[in-house]
Amino acid sequence: MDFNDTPEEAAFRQQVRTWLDANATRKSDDKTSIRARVDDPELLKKAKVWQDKKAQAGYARITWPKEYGGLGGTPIQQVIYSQEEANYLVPLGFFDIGLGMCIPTLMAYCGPEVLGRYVKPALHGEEVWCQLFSEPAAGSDVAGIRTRAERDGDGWVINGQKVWTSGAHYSDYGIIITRTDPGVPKHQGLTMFYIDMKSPGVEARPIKQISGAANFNEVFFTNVRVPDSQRVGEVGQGWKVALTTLMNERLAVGTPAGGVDVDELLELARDTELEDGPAIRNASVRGKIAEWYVQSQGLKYTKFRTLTSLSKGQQPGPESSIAKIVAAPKMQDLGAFAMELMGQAGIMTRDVPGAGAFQQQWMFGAGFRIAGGTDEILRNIVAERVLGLPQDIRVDKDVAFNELGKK
Amino acid sequence: MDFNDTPEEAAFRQQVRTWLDANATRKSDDKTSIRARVDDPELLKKAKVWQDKKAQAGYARITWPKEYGGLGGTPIQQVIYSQEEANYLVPLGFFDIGLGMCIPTLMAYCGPEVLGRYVKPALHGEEVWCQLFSEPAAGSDVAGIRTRAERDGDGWVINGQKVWTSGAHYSDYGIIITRTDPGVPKHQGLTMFYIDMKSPGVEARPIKQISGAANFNEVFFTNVRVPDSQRVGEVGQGWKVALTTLMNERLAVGTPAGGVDVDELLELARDTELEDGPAIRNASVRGKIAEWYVQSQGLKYTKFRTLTSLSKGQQPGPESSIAKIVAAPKMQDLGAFAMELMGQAGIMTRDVPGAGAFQQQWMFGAGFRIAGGTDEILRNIVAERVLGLPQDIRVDKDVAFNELGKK
Amino acid sequence: MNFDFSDDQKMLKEQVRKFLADKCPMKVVRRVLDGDETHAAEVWAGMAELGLMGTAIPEAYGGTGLGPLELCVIAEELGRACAPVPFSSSVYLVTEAIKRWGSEAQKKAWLPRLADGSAIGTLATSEGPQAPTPKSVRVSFADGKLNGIKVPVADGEAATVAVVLVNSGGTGARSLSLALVDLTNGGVARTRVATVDPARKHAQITFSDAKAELLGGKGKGVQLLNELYDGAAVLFAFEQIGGAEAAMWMGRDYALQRQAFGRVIGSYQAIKHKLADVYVKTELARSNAYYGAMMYAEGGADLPIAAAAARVAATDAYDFAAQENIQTHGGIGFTWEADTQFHYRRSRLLALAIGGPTAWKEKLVTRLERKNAA
Amino acid sequence: MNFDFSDDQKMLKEQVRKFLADKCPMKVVRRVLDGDETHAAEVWAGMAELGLMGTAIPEAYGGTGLGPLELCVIAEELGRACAPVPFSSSVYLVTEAIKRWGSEAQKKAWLPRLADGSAIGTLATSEGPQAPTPKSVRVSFADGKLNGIKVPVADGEAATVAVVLVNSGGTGARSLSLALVDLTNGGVARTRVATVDPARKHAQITFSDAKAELLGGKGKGVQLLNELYDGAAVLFAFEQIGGAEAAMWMGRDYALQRQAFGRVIGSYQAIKHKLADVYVKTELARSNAYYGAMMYAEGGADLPIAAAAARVAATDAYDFAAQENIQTHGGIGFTWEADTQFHYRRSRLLALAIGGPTAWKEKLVTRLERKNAA
Repeated sequence: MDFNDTPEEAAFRQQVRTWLDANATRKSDDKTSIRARVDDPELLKKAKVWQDKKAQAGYARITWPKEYGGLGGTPIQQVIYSQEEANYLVPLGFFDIGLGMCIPTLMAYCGPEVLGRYVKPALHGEEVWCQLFSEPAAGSDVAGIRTRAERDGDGWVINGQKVWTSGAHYSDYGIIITRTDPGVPKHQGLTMFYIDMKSPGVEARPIKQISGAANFNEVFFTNVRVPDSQRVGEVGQGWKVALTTLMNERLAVGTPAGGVDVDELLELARDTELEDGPAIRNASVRGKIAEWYVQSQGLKYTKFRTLTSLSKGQQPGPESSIAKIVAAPKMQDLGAFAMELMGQAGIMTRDVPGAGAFQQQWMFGAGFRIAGGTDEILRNIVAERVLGLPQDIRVDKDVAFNELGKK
Repeated sequence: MDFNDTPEEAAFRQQVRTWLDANATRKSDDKTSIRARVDDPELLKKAKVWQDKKAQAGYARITWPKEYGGLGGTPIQQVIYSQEEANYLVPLGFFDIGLGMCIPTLMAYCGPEVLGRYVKPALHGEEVWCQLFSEPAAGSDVAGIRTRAERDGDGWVINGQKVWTSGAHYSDYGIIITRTDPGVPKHQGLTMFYIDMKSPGVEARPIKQISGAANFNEVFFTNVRVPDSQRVGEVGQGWKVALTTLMNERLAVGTPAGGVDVDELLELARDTELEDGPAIRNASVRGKIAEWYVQSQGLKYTKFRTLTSLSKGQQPGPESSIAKIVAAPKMQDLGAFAMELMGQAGIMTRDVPGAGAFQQQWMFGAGFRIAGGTDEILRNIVAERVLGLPQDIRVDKDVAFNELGKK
Repeated sequence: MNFDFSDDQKMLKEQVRKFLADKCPMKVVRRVLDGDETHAAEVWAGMAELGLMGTAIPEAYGGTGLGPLELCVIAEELGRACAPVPFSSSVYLVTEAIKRWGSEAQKKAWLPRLADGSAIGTLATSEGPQAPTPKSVRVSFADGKLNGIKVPVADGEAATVAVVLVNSGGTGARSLSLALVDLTNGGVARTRVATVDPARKHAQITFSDAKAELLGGKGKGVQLLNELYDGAAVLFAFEQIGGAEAAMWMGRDYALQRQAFGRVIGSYQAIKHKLADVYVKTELARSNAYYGAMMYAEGGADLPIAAAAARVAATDAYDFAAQENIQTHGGIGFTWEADTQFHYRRSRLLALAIGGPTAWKEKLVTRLERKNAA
Repeated sequence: MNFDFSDDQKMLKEQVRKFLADKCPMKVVRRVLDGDETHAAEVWAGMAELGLMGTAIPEAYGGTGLGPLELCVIAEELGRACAPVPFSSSVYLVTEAIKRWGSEAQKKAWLPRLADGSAIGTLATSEGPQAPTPKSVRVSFADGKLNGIKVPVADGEAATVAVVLVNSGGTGARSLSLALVDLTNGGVARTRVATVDPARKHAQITFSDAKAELLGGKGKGVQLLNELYDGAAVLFAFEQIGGAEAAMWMGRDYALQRQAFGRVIGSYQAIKHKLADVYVKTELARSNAYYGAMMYAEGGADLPIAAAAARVAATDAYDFAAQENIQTHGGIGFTWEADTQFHYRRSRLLALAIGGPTAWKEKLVTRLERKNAA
């Protein structure tokens, strides 16, 4: 038992490091430099340049076959690359949805002419993709979507609204799931398309969150015309296509990087005086620190177990499904508790220890418990996929979509 | 706002006290004297004598009309009587099911000849009644019962098994719900009877619990003949009849009297040394004591709110539904925590502080979370009756009982 | 047994509830949260018209001469509405402090104005992220002058008068006193500070030789603050319970309407049991708060224990109700346009306002020990 | 990245699992629980044949010379089976203590017999309901003689040799030492004590001038016990994880079969989410325990932290899994005839065996502080 690379992995890691050293700047320990970088308004441009550089070196999508510009590498090589890249000052995050979800979906369902046109520009960062699935009335129940696509000559006309779309405002293309037949049960009447986000009738508006930030968009479609050649998969097979995409999403969702955790809480407790002395001397504070530490370490070593499977060329076990179930409430609770240690000043969002980061954890935690699968949906998934318990009763199974909720 | 009796209540309390002083012995503060009393094998006999005395004075069922031997009193008078009686060394508990559930059910559905025969002996403690509803396959879902009653001439023959029957072995009569028509949906094919527990073919066996105690019985019915005159309500109306009984049960279920609680835990914490000093000085121990104290007091004052409604002649609000949801897990958790304070010796069931009472709490708590409605069922009840949320999907609604589980 | 509010008190409650439903719907909370106002002045004015601020002030000083029980029912309704007004600062805390410990001159100067809402009070104890203790309090009082910085001060911009926890010289607990400051005089500079709940604005107040008087005797700051907090804890508890119930019903209403997988989400046990748990916590809090109210009203010896229990239970209930209301709403509940945020923010504000739950649990057990030893 | 057990270790695990499924089904646990035997002697004998007790004993002393990682996989399977054998007392604790701190003579005298199971060891520290500290330990060692009472002692009746925490004179932490006692000599009286888990019998042992030798140096009792407990915490964690998983699957299997309201109860979210929570806790415990195992095996500097984290997580997982297994079963789960009780009992036994979760959390944070300061 060890945390070491195999000789092959070590060699790959060295190769990656050499390349990164030659092409990027290593992070200093000064965290502010990273933050400054992230707020850079020119970030997308810089990200495109970096993405192109990676693609040229074959590092943009390591597990993709070489014919698509990948390296034909293994999942563990992708992990090693990402671990190393995280140590460098490079702009990331804009292409994950496109390369992680949209393009793989095209690869599964589209022909060579489509792939020949779109894969390379996406890989090189020339074109950004987004994913248009969620709707106001289709959150946990993704199949409940209402956005209509109706036949019009040799094409389709789309009307409706999507929400929680990351990056819609800077995306060039998107894949969108629509309802093409409301007269059949809801999983059956769906069809997937890819669309040009600059098409007339597409309008992206930011969604302001409780936290004040606007990380997502709602996107409105008004008589948006799409040629039938942009259909992905058969008419009425949209749900099957979407599952391909979502399977890739589940792999991607994890703990948000950064943020304060139990180390920072320990530091806060050491530096904070309660009425009866330093917080760190209070057994109840210590008990909470211990519990959250155990959770943090548990998630860390669960990830190591997953990586071990990848390293051995095996499929990871179901253990990775616990990450968000544990991390999201911890984020909320730990933030709230840290605020309490600060006394009445705990409500302040500046000029407090952590410069407001604990307050942010508390605030974002409420959203993180929902985004990418609510606590409740994730527990369903664990219960069904890991423990083999049955699905809840589905009353909408055999009912036509346009008859739902009518009785 | 006060805890005082109204003048009428005070007068009634005084009247009750005078009568109790004249007829029973007041408890001393010495708890062992009560315990000794409870273990008395002659207890049932003594309880019958005491019950008869109460009945003669009109105190056996205060809210019953005088024609049935009651006092025609109010619910708050019943509460006052019970509060006062609890201060005396008298044997209680044998007649609660009969007088609280069985006889009221007869009153609702049977004619004067039945009532003339059974009410008085039950009230005076001459005959003990039990309630035969639960079955091995019908716990939370009481309507899932399988015990059959089949027509046989002008009577019925009962075959099947009941469980969790309190006092079956010393009961004279019982009310029993049976399935008389398996060809209709499960709530429709039921019929209620009252039966003589000494009939041939009735056999009660104690159920040994995890705790080692046997507070309940399972009762087997083998070709037990019951005349049709002992039917309670119409054929096929058993569920409606059972609801009358169960409504009375819900009112009766509460926190089990006695047992150790937060006061005893505080005492234990004061007397116990942890590695780093007295347990009571540990903030994490203090935090738990505070949380359980708040729960205990919350339940106590919730009860006072209910009593206030009764005192005003109003229907109590839904707040009393929280009692067991809170009390049962607290019992289990508080017991487990107290055991931990005792170190490795916490597993010992004798020669420890509390003389094993904390260990018992931990053990019985596991059962109390199930008995009389599981935590889960009680939360359903609160959600549905208090918050008005819908029932879960019922797949068995329109399916004949003998077709259930066949697809 | 008469463990309930009187019919008159229930009528007052209904009146306040209707007033707030009418004049202070969530869009008013949103306006204050999103804007620059220190509070909803028109709501405050309406409350003054109803005489709410003078509820527990004797008629001789311009109040209506009612008492703590009436304040409790008002507090519950303010909590339900998430009202963006400085009632807790001005009424639960400053009015009470002046009423109890003010000289006749101080009472005459302030109580009538506090009663009619023309003056707003605030209690200033915090000096940044730490508990205010004899070791940490630096704002000094000497020769009738106050110097130093208090932050955050609830409703600090709107306030006209402050009760300030000050270091008045000496050592240990006896070094702290309460001081009364007219904030409209010189030597007072205020700036707004950013908090998680801008529907109740908070300020940093810098005192530079500001004129002040001691309140309630020199060196008694710790003791008086503790006494003041016991009564306030009961009122805060009612405010928290009102908020918790509002959040619970908001979540329940949404659960009855939102569909997933062909059914309303309120038919799923995960949602049903979550909301049942909210109900349970709220009822536990309410029952504890009733006892707190009774002890507060009759000045009972059990007030310190009852107040702490009410505070602990109510903080737990509101924290949980507010956070699970967002969770029940799902994505929409985390958007700026949703009303869920107001309770989430307010729950944290109220939880930390007069000491957090950990501190109150500690107080509770200390008091239980003392009672059991007696 | 190679954060997993080796194929050989997994094979050993599978072998032990099969052996226990065959020779130690729940009816054996029930037999010991319900009866008079100190342990399941035939299971113990079978384990001896497989060489399990000698797993971490060098070949020179009759063991198989494997190590901590192999003990971890055995521990997990013993936990899964709720095995009624004195393995933890004899192997995790006494064998380890003698191996580490025994003189050559002590090792020669005991390790071969511990390895082949003909000797059974027990660690005796408790003297009733309190933490054994320099203040509270009264069992005395002087002039090679032991006097006093230890209670409860796990497997105390079955044991042939004990490591005893003794007061060897002096003051403070240095007054405690470990002593080695052959329990088959004179001066040792044992009586059974009633506990919540009679499937592992516990005893009260009275020493009256019993012959004893110090183990590991005078005055080092506290330090050595802490070191011993760190390794043992990892093994106990694996045993607890095995138990938690067994309880989880028992509940899951029942939930798939038991019907209520026309559906299996495993289709209700209340049951699904409960069991999902058990799974989550168990996986957190497993991951922490893996790191503990790695540190234990390589003697890593992080062992004290890793062991405490594993212990805290595993205790939480088993407590929760065992109690919610009963709850999932409903009424039948609380009957004597159900197998649910074995895990409920055992979870508490293991939780309190080498210090409860509160104590281990305290240790964990102390060690984190020390690490962060370094």
